[in-house]
Amino acid sequence: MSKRETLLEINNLRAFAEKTGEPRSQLVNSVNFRIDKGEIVALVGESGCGKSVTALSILGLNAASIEYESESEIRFHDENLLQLSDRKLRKLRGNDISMIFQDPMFSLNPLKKIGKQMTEALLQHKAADVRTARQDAEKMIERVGITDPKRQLDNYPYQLSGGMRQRVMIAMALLCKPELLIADEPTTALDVTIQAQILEIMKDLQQELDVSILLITHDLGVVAEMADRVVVMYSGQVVEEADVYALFEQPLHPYTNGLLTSVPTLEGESDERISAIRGTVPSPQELPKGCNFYDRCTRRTDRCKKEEPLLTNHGGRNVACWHPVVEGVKDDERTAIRN
Amino acid sequence: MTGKEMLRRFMRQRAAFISGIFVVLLIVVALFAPWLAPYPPDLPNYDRVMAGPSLAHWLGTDELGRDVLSRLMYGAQAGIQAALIAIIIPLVIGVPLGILSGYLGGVFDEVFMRIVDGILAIPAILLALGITAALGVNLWNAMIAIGIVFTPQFARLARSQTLQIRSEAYVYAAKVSGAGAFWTMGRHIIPNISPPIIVQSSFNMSFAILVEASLSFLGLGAQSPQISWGGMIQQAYSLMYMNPWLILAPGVAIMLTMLAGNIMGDGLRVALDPKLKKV
Amino acid sequence: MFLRFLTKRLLYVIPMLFITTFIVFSFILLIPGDPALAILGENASDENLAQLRAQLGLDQSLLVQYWNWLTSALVGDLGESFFTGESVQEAVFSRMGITFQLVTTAIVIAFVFGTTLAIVSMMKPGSWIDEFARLVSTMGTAIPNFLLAMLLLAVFSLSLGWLPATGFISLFDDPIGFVRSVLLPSIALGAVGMAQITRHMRSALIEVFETDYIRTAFSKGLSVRQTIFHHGIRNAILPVVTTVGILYGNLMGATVVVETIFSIPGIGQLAVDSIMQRDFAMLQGVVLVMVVIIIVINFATDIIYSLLDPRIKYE
Amino acid sequence: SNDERVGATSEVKEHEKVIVAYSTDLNTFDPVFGSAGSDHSLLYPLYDTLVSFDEDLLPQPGLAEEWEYLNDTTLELRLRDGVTFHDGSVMDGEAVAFNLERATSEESYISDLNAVESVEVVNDLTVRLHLQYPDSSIVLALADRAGMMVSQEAIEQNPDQIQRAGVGAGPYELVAWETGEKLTYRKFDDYWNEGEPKAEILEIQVMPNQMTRMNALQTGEIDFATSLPAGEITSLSDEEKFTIVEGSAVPVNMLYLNIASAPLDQKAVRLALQHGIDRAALNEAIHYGQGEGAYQPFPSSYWVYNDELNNLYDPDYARAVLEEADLVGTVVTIAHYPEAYDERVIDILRHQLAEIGIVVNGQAMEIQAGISAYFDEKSVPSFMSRWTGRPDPQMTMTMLYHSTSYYNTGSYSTEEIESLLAEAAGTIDNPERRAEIYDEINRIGLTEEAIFIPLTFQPDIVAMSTDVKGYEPNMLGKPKFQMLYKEP
Amino acid sequence: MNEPLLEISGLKKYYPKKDGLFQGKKSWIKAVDGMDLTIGKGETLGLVGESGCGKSTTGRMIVGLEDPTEGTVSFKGNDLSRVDKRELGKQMQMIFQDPFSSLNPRMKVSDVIAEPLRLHKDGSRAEQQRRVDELLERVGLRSEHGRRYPSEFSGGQRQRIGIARAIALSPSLIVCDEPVSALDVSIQAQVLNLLKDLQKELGVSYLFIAHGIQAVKYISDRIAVMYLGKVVEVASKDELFRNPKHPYTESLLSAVPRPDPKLRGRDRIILKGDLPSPENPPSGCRFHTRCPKVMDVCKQVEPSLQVTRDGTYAACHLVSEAEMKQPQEA
Ligand SMILES: Nc1ncnc2c1ncn2[C@@H]1O[C@H](COP(=O)(O)OP(=O)(O)OP(=O)(O)O)[C@@H](O)[C@H]1O
Ligand SMILES: Nc1ncnc2c1ncn2[C@@H]1O[C@H](COP(=O)(O)OP(=O)(O)OP(=O)(O)O)[C@@H](O)[C@H]1O
Ligand SMILES: [Mg+2]
Ligand SMILES: [Mg+2]
Repeated sequence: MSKRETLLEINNLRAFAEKTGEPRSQLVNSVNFRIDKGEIVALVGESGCGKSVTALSILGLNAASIEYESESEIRFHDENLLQLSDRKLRKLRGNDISMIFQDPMFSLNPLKKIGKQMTEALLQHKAADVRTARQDAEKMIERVGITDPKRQLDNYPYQLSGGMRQRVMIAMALLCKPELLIADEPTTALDVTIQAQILEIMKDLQQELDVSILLITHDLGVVAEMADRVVVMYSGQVVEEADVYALFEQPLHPYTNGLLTSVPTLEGESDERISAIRGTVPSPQELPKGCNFYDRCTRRTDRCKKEEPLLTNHGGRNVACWHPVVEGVKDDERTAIRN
Repeated sequence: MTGKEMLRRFMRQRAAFISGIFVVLLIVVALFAPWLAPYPPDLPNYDRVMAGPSLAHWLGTDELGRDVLSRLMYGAQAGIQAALIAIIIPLVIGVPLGILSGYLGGVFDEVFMRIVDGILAIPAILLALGITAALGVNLWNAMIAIGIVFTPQFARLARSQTLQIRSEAYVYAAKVSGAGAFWTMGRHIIPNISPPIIVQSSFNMSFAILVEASLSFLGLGAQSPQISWGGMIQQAYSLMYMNPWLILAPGVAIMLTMLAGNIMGDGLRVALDPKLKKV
Repeated sequence: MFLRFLTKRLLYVIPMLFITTFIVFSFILLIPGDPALAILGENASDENLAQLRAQLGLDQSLLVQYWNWLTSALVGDLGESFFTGESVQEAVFSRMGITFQLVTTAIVIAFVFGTTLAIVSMMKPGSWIDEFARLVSTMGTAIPNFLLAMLLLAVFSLSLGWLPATGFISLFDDPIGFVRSVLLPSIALGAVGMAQITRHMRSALIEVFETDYIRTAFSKGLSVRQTIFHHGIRNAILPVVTTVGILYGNLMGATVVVETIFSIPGIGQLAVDSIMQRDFAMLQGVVLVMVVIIIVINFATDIIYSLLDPRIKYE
Repeated sequence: SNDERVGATSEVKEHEKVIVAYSTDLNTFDPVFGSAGSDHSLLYPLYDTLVSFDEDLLPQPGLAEEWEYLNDTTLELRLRDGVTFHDGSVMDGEAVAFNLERATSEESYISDLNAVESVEVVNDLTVRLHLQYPDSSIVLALADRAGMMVSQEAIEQNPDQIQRAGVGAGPYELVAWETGEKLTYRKFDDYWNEGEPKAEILEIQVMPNQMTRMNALQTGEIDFATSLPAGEITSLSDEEKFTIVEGSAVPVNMLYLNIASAPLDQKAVRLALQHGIDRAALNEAIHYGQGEGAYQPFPSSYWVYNDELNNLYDPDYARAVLEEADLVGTVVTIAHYPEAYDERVIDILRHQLAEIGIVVNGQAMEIQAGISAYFDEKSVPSFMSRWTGRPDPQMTMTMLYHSTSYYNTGSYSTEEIESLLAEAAGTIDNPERRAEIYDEINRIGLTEEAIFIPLTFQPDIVAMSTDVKGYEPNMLGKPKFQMLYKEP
Repeated sequence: MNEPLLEISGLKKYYPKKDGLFQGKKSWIKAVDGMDLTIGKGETLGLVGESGCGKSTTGRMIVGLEDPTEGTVSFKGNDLSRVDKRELGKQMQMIFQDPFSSLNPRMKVSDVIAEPLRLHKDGSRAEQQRRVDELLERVGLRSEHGRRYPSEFSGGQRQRIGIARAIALSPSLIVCDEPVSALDVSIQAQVLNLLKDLQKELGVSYLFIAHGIQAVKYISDRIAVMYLGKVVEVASKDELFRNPKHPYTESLLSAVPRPDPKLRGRDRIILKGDLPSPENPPSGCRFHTRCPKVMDVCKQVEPSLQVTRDGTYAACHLVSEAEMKQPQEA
């Protein structure tokens, strides 16, 4: 695989929320990964593991109550987005990096016509006049497969179905031709048949516009269909990062492994029991000292309880585990990627 | 969510907690007014008319030389009792009717809600005024009137809450197991609509004190020898030129109580709302 | 479409008017005190009383009285005052005109200041203005309007002499006089409203700011100000529209006290007087007109709401 | 329309317009309907009366320049010449007869002329009243409603119209009546008394609340305010902007007693009330000494006042009477108005009477409810209210003491009192004798029978800005605003 | 399939569209529009279909929460419209989708689970308590959990509590309305295993509603596919996945993303357009607006559910042409 230019690099992202009278909760704890140009990176993990917090921190859109540790870094074109002034960040948003959200039901302002909402970013960044902006918008929503775009632009969101709205969201996000699109569970709220449509459109557009995508999901099927590379998160941490083929071929982290085996497949014999991961995710307020996955892991040892495994290079892939599913690399050969 | 948990969540909100303490203190003062008050509240002393604050009379004396602090304490008694009456009536009449209306639906609901809307269209104070005129002028009647005025509000709240709870999955679960109307209302609806109603009660209790004061100001509330803050303001207003300060004590008392009631209501809302806490 | 929506709403109003007026009618009969006796005073002989009662229609049953009232009310005749003989509709309309101007001014003040305060506090969270907005929204609901009225009166009229202490001048007669005469009472009336509106607008804005579409707006690179003005206000103002509708009713009631203090000959005073005097014909008219106004206001808020929110279709 | 006329008045110069704040509105401008004692001040500017009165409530010429009893039952009135009504019709004997007959008719609410049997028009300027029986109060009754002359033409044209817009022969014409708000009068150009009235426009604003009247005066929105609170007024008295006039008048605050109902059917309870209340202390506490304690229905400056009946307060006696009748602890329910002033009085009474063994149970009722409950339903035994007074003491005495009087709710009197009342009625030309008779009635009625309990005379306080002139207080307590004017 | 436990025939549910006073004609949301199904004893029938196609409505009608507009549900041969609703709880129970709203937040967990027992006065207080402890353990919780409130549990645990409540009276049928959709993958597997174990142990039948096809496949014996208020295909799961008869089933299966990147290049059928509104469904075959194999006849004639040679049922003109065999199952 040819080495591509890195577009975005997240180094040691640590975010926490503190409310008076409540224990500090560590929402994201050591997240490291990068996104290359023209690449689709999937960020997977269970609900609450910090996917959205991570994604929102890229654009500085997290709630004001969420703070970052000082060593956290999100590099984009040689700038640390976490340190960027609000004005500069605003120039970036919607222009270089845009984002679509999980629920198309609520991502559009219900009181504004589609057209108005779509052209907003264009008018903000591209100094376009209203007419050309509208023409651009028409072209774009036609591209995402909406017929009769002229009329649709004059509709209100409630007049559109969920699938249509998500198309509109995608069109809107790509209107300024950004370098990076962050899609936070773009299809979770949709039916499978609609999901297939949307994913197809995303893939087509990604190729056409050569945009990088950070695709957040918890559906491994979607990951397998879409991603070039996969980042697996568990309880605020990246536990594994690998090329999509390699990951599905042989997951290294017991958690990734568990995830893959706990989904019943459509092929194969159907009567076999699925092997579930036991237990539940620890709450962000009371993370264990060692490995966060300790309680649920089948491969755990005492060491896991005491020492936190860091993300380390493991035969060309990164994994944060003392006892990866495939052993063979001695401890001292591991090189810490970051701490 | 347990009661203890709610209490803890309530106490964690500082303003609400302080308000809560204020209300508790007020209740204590009201309950023990006969022991706490330095003077009988209606004992005139023509030698010390409208005196300013002094060691003997912390808040001074009124136009008949009565001790303002003592009157304030007894006024708290009336205020608390009265606010309770104004809440109990809608709780006893409005809430059950609202629950029934919401639960049964259909024609009963239609008719009942039309009547409720009809009453709600009449401005509250005006309605209270009319009812007080009908019942006769005194504090209790004013409070009964306020209670009646609050009744449709509570009925409406109870109804809308019932409608909401009625379609929660756990109610369906109970129905699947064969629960009837009584069971459902008793075990599921009433416990779950209580928090908003408690919150509303907290707001309305302070509102009751305000309405009582308004009625008293118009001469339709407390009458001597009943002592209420509203009545004290009415008296003080008629002496505004001679001694404007007489309005201050009852005025501040009303304001603080309403403030406490409102803040407490907000605090209760946060403390009792299960939605604000997941897992 | 719109017409049908209107007629539907109007048809909904009719039973409500029946119910309300009937409730008022029944209440009135519960009020002790005989207007005939009050009018005749020491001249009350049995014959005189009987004659006057017949003349006032008080000798008939509740339903008959209600029916008579209703049939004349339907053709626009609300009868005559028991005491002064003046036409009820004339009296009520002229008083209502005054109160309406007063209450509307109060609402406008409350709305303009309340929403502005909320918006500014949202733009600068944690700033002094934010703290001030919070203070206003809690304190404002706790200060009784009559107390505020007395305070304003004492300071701005009696001590400083800046504004008149009594009376009302219509906007249409003398706009400057109107402002001077209406300022203190409408502030006294509107303070609670302002607090409520600030509070509701603030929490609505906060709520709106947690929605995905606001995040979407931010993700497009809009500034806080742009987001508030292009996306926040319109969404947040929806619940406030309802609040304003309710406020109209509340303030209409509150005039009962404030008008007394400022000696404004509005509907509130008329209401109190007619209750005290047992002028049932007048009282019935007063309540009817108040209720109609309140219903019309609610109706108007519905329409404003539906204009602001395209989701509400007139179906 | 009204509006246009109101508009026209605004062109009048500032100093030609007098604005008065008054406590109540009236119900009708037709003098024969309506019963409130507070109406007179609003009627006087419009209607001149046949007889007038001076500040001591002694009769003075009015529209009748002089009068004379031809015998005990015939009163002849000689009318002023050249008087016209506002509508231009002539005020003559016919008009007087028409008005007096109207006042004595069935429908009229006026009972002061019950003694009148017929009215005879002798000529244009002479009218005779033929009485069924002698009545010493007739002359001053003609200074009251009964003497207010209304244009016959106006009544005949539209009798209902008079109710809302009176047409009289007084110094002012009515311009507009905005019910409950204000009344606007304009100077009547053809008024018989040249040079009167002096102000072009008289505006009377209705302000029921005494604090509002004070406020409006303070800020200069009005020129003249009536019935101001004692005590409060002292805070205005320092200022040079205001003239304050304090007078005494006949209206008396009192406890009406329904002697037919328990426990007031017990004479001991009534006597205890009568002797157990310290009027001086009461007056001191509520009027700050500015009024007068009342042990009889007449203030000390009135011509029928009895010097000897000046202090009945004797708590020992009161207690003794109660103890003797074994009635210590009796509860007396007193209805009163729900106003700060009344409540204060009740509070003081409660304390004073507790000393002698009577428990006061105050029961607040709004005006109409109180009147109904006490006078009609008779559901409360006692009522604290005000006797608004009448021009002639005979009227007051009859109404308070006679068993057939509406105000004597228990219909209780003694033969002696009633025969004394009849004698006073017949004492037409001997005021001293009348005063003696009243002394006797009051002595029996108050100290022995305690038919009612007089409490205090409220000070009659008015205040005006210093440029207002012409005010003359009168003992009736019903000011004539037509005499007010401003110095340019 | 062994003897039928539940039989549904011609079931319809129309909801009136909330509307004004004088609307000329009332319009209806045809949530369920003519359903026929059977569930055998100890069997799991999966019910799949897109959101809004009427799955939950069907489930609610079965357990008696909703009265059918038309058609019958018969349970063990008895028409349910004639059976006392109260008694039904002993026979049928339901598990709900949302683990948060399906437990009363103000009731202790033990009270939640004991509720069906108390409603049917099943045993003494002490016996009920013992049964609750037993049930808690059975679903993988500890008996002291009973003293806590639902808010103290995670989604998966709550769903277990819901299951314990559902099996408290040992019913013979449980309608599971998307019991795992709201759960994380790792937890889904736990719950599915639990349901499967319980079935083995108790012999209970499930109607398993879901739109996640993987889970349905795992748990079901047979699967019914719904489209816009109607069943379009019923087949044993192996048959369904091996050889889907109805074009809708086919496209549905093909749309499911597979967790294997090596399958990326496979042929997929991507449907066009959205699900039509149940208010006025398309004429003829309801699927014809989106069907990749649409023929002229589909637009006019509504195909009926027919049994095919291999014992599965499908409602499609293509199938009728191929099979020409009449349905036997009602
Ligand atoms: N503003 C906030 N304040 C405090 N905690 C927060 C806040 N936002 C998120 N969290 C917490 O941070 C954790 C991570 O949340 P995040 O939204 O990133 O999860 P996620 O992986 O996106 O989950 P999902 O799949 O449900 O979207 C959760 O425990 C969540 O409760
Ligand atoms: N009580 C109701 N009143 C009106 N319409 C209803 C009602 N319940 C359901 N519907 C409508 O009936 C149709 C079918 O609803 P149902 O809940 O059965 O669908 P579903 O297949 O369970 O969908 P999902 O997968 O989203 O749960 C939908 O269009 C829905 O809007
Ligand atoms: Mg997320
Ligand atoms: Mg469903």
